[in-house]
Amino acid sequence: MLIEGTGFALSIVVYLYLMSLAPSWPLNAAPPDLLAGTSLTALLVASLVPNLFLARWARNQNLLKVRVGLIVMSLLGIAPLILRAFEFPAMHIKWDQNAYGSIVWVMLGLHTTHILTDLIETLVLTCLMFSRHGDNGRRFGDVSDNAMYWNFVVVTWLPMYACLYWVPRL
Amino acid sequence: MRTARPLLLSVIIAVAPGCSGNQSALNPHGAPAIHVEHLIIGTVAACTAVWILVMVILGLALLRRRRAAADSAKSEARLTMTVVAAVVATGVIIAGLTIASFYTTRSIGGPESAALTITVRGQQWWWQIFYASSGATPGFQTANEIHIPLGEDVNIRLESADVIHSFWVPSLAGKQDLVPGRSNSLLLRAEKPGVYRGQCAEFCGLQHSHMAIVVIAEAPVDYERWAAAQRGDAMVPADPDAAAGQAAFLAKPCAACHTVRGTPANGTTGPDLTHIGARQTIGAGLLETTRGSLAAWIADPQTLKPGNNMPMVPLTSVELQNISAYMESLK
Amino acid sequence: MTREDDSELRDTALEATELDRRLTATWATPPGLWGALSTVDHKIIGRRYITTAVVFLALGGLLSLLMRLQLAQPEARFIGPDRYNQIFSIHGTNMMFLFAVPVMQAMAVYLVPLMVGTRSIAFPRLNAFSYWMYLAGGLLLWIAFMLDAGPDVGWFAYVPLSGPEYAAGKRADIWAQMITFTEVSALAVAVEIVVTVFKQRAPGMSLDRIPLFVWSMLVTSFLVILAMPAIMIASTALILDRLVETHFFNPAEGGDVLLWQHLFWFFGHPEVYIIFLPAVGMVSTIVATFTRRPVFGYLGMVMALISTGVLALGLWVHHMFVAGLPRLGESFFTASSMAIAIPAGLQIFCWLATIWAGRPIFKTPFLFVIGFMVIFVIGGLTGVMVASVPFDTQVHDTYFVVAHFHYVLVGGAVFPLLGAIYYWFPKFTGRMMSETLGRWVFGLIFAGFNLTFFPMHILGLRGMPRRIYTYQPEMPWSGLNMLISLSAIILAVGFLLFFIDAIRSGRSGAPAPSNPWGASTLEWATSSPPPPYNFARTPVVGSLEPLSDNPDMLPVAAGLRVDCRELLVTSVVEAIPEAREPSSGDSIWPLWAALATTATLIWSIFTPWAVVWGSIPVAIALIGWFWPKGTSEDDS
Amino acid sequence: MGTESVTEKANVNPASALMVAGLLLLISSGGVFGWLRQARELRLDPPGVSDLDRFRLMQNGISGTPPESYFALGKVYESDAYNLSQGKRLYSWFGCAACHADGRGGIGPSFLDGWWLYGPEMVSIVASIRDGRPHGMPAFRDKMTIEQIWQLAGYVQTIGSYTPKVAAPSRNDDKHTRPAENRGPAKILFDEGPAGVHADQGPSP
Repeated sequence: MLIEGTGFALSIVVYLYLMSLAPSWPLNAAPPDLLAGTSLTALLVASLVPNLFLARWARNQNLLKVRVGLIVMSLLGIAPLILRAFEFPAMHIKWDQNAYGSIVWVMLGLHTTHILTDLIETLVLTCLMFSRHGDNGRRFGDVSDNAMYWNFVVVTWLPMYACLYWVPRL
Repeated sequence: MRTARPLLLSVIIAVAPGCSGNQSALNPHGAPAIHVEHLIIGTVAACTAVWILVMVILGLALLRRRRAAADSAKSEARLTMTVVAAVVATGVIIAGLTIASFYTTRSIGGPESAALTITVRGQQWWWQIFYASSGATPGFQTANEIHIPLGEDVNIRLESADVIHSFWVPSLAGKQDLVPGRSNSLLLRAEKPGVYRGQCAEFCGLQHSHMAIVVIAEAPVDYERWAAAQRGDAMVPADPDAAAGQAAFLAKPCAACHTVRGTPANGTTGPDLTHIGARQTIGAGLLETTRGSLAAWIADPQTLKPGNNMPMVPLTSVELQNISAYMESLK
Repeated sequence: MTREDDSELRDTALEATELDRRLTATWATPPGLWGALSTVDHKIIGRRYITTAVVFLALGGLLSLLMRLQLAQPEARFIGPDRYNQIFSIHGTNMMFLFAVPVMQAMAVYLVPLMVGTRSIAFPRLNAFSYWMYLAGGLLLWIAFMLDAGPDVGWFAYVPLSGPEYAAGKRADIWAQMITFTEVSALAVAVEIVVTVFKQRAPGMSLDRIPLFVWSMLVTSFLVILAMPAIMIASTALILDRLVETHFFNPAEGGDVLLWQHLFWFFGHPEVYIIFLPAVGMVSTIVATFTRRPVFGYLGMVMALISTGVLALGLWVHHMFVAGLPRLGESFFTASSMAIAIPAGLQIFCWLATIWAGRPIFKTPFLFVIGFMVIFVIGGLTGVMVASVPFDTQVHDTYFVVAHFHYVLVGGAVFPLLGAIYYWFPKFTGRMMSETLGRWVFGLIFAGFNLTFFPMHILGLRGMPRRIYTYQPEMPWSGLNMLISLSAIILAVGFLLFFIDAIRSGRSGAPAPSNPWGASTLEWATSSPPPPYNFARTPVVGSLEPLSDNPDMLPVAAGLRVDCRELLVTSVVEAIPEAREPSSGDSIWPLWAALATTATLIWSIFTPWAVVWGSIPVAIALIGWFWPKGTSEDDS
Repeated sequence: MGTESVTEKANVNPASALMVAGLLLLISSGGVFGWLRQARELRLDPPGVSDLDRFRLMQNGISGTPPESYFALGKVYESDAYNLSQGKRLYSWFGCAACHADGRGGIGPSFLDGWWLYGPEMVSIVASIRDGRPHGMPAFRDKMTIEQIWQLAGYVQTIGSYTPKVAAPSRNDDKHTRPAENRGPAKILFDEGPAGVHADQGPSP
């Protein structure tokens, strides 16, 4: 997570660096529409609540509640991807139009990859918890690690959201 | 043509000496380079002294005679003191060198004060040079050779047409990169008349090795005479060979890439050839300008400078002779 | 996890020979090809890593001989510009990414678990994966070179020369993708080292009892973790620019050419310390052993390591002094680049003090340390020179800089590494290297190195730029170049002799006792080579030098299971035992995952869709990797 | 001792493991790169160059047979990234864009509307450039060498290619007006009948 955190931080630095060189920002594009991104942000922040519960249940090794929690979190992993699909067009620019488009798409892509990775991990864990491997201390440990990772995915989004949606409006 | 290669090589070697000039940071003739040379000598001297000191201590530590009971608390404490002192001394030396470095930067100064500005545009693998027009006097373009008036600050504006290059004439000043999309500048000032050679210092592709530039520092009168000649159109060839050469030059692909002012040749891909006969070198410092080297270059540029953008144009030997005569006549 | 269960077999209950037999059954790698492909033993993987890196060293050395052949005479025609550009690009890339960083990490993969007294490295399967990725990246580069598709844009691949317009074909993509391979493997190893050092140290090995080599690898690993993402972003942006037309480096569309240099050097400068800091650890270890006393100023050394690591992240701009950046920034970076001389100086002084106070024994490893001192101090001092902006404007991108970084990297890292190989060879193989040949090797390499690289300082000051495939006869450089080329032969003979010695000793050297040098760190507490389980019983540490305290009997902790792979987890600061933790068994899945990732990465040079389709086999391999197999390692 | 024999075996195994993995990679990457063509021939022999001039064209000026030397070279002007990139530079140096713009045409016909007036074969493109064509295409015989004409023709063919080529020049570092040639075939990139379509070109095939 330190590695990825550095990666996210650097992508923001690149964004700000390109911005500092540009005569106007965003370059030849309208500022992004807020709707999709803001609802995604709200959804991600809201998803922290069930996620924290899931982590607590995993710590208590409560199999039933963990199963429910994982299903909820799987759904909460799919929902942002749907919203994300609307975010790319809301940027009003494509990656091959100019450097602004390039960095915006890369930042969104980078974060989407993380949502996707965590979603796959959650889905695999959900399957595992319904299998005979489920009721096991080590699995519960994996579940709380996964919950931790989701927190990371949400927290890193917040500065990116500010950068992508609000910096162009300054 | 295969057999021509060794022949051409011997031509190169025959014409080679001559334009060597001096390309050394330790042989400075320009104010910025002189300041840096002082810094170099001072820093190297200080560092050499440090190195010798460390080596003497290392030698003593390795070979000294040891007493029976060495590890006492007292000697340990003495060692600590010594190490601390050495670290402090390092800090002091470092601070001194840093200050010397800042001082040198200050004394070199920037190119803001310069009266004359010359734009140098890096190309793969030659230098395109623009002298700007000032008032009524028109500007002109040349290649691979800069003339500057002696004892005056000259601002060199550095731009690139393709990749990053670096402008470096060590006897006159340190280097500065030519960065696409940006414009850098460098102060040149020669204190002594002479021919100073420089070379591209940032790796720029296949022919990075053959991308030299010549800076000629001359008395202001000579400089003005040169600039006036450069502003003019190319001479009309008097000699019949050269006249035939001009006709061939215009009929062949040459004219599609090169400009010779005053003729229909107005290509912009290659260097401006209006006064090529007056330049000291051809091929970006590759060969001295003689009729023989011009012929060798035109006949087979890809053997002399593999990968450069000048194609091998099929010519008869008479055409080749005539065109080289024409080139030589473009003083 | 510390539940007591009588049915589990613990090492407390067993006699030494019986314990040995059972632990071997649990930890050993099964024989045969399948065993070799699926092993996760950090010693086998570490040895593979070292061998592979040394093979790349030899190959890179051959390239440098080719360059010296071409440069021996002016306007020589042995190698044309196209081939020469590939050769120097691959020489640099190979030495930095395929030799220097991996070999240092490889030494850590082998030695750190032994030095902290644990049974295995953390995340052993990730370790296997990282090796396969590294191997694939190296083969990618070298096969491309053999097929005339080697990168030809220099090891730092400045845009736009490496960008879409000027680097035709796939050569630059191969470079950028090779970076991805080595990054993945370096990051993986860094994470393993950090976790191993933080959580798996032997009981009692509190922070102030960690051997300096382990400290240096810890700091190095943090540097890897903080610096490598920058090159990852940079190389990804380059690939995207080339493949799908993003505009990160296209000034006409709002991109910037210098952005590449900032990102590259934000990684590239720490890279130097990633290579040098492990060498600091090696030198400290060797100095301590061969002067018969602990390194002077342990705390100072640790602080120097950490502050070097921190400073390393703050001086990347000194590689860009002639790119035309604002003055003020340059002054800051001059000062910070100069300041790094202080921790480096402190380290040198501490070693000198150790030698002064100790009783030096002149064995081959120690000779290499002396060579290191002589050479590295020169490299450090020329480093101080190039930190000054005006000085740098004259020597940047010349042979002076070539000389400088060879003094730093060869003097500062390869000399300690050779010393370290002589030092730990008995531990790796159970056999001693030849002391007589060792002296010859040292003498030839030392003389050859200085004769080869010292004249380059002068060449640089006399105006010879780097990366030129030839120079004109009228330039006054041919004499020194001929001398350098001839001296390179001496250097090459030295290395050849070293390889001969290593291969010969590996086969038929004198058998080594478990602690041939009388060293004091834990890796010497077990047999040479160590058994698959490293230590029959986990050692307990009471000081910085556990073996000097109790040369005959090392206190041990007991209580680990012997019927499945288990190791002891301890606390970060004090190393107080916390839990027993299972350690993964052998698995073929890391290899599958590496193959799937390799295919995806190579394929994605050609089409962006490779990332989409390739991620499917990668995901399958990863799920297979982590899916529980119902063994006790998974389920405790 | 048990441990010793195990480590002895492990000594042998990594080597064979390395060899197997190496072999696998060697074969696969060998295949990939063999297909790539990255070699750079910086100087052709003059007889080979002049042979490039000797292709045969059909009576109607459309299609024909390339010279022997072209096959001997391995059709480099169509499939070699270096030559294609050189062709792209020639396209701008020799002012092709003045009439054909970025490939979409203008005064001259478009290369991107899926319609080749004289067919998509290399020889006919070379012939068009070398000898000129009616309705304003000038002859470049005296402005370029034959090798340059082949390089340029390769690039022009790439712009209008229906299928993406493995080797293609990529975009330029300047203001861009169209996606790069390596992004896919023209057919996908552009609508039928963009700016440069002329009535006399007839419908798209």
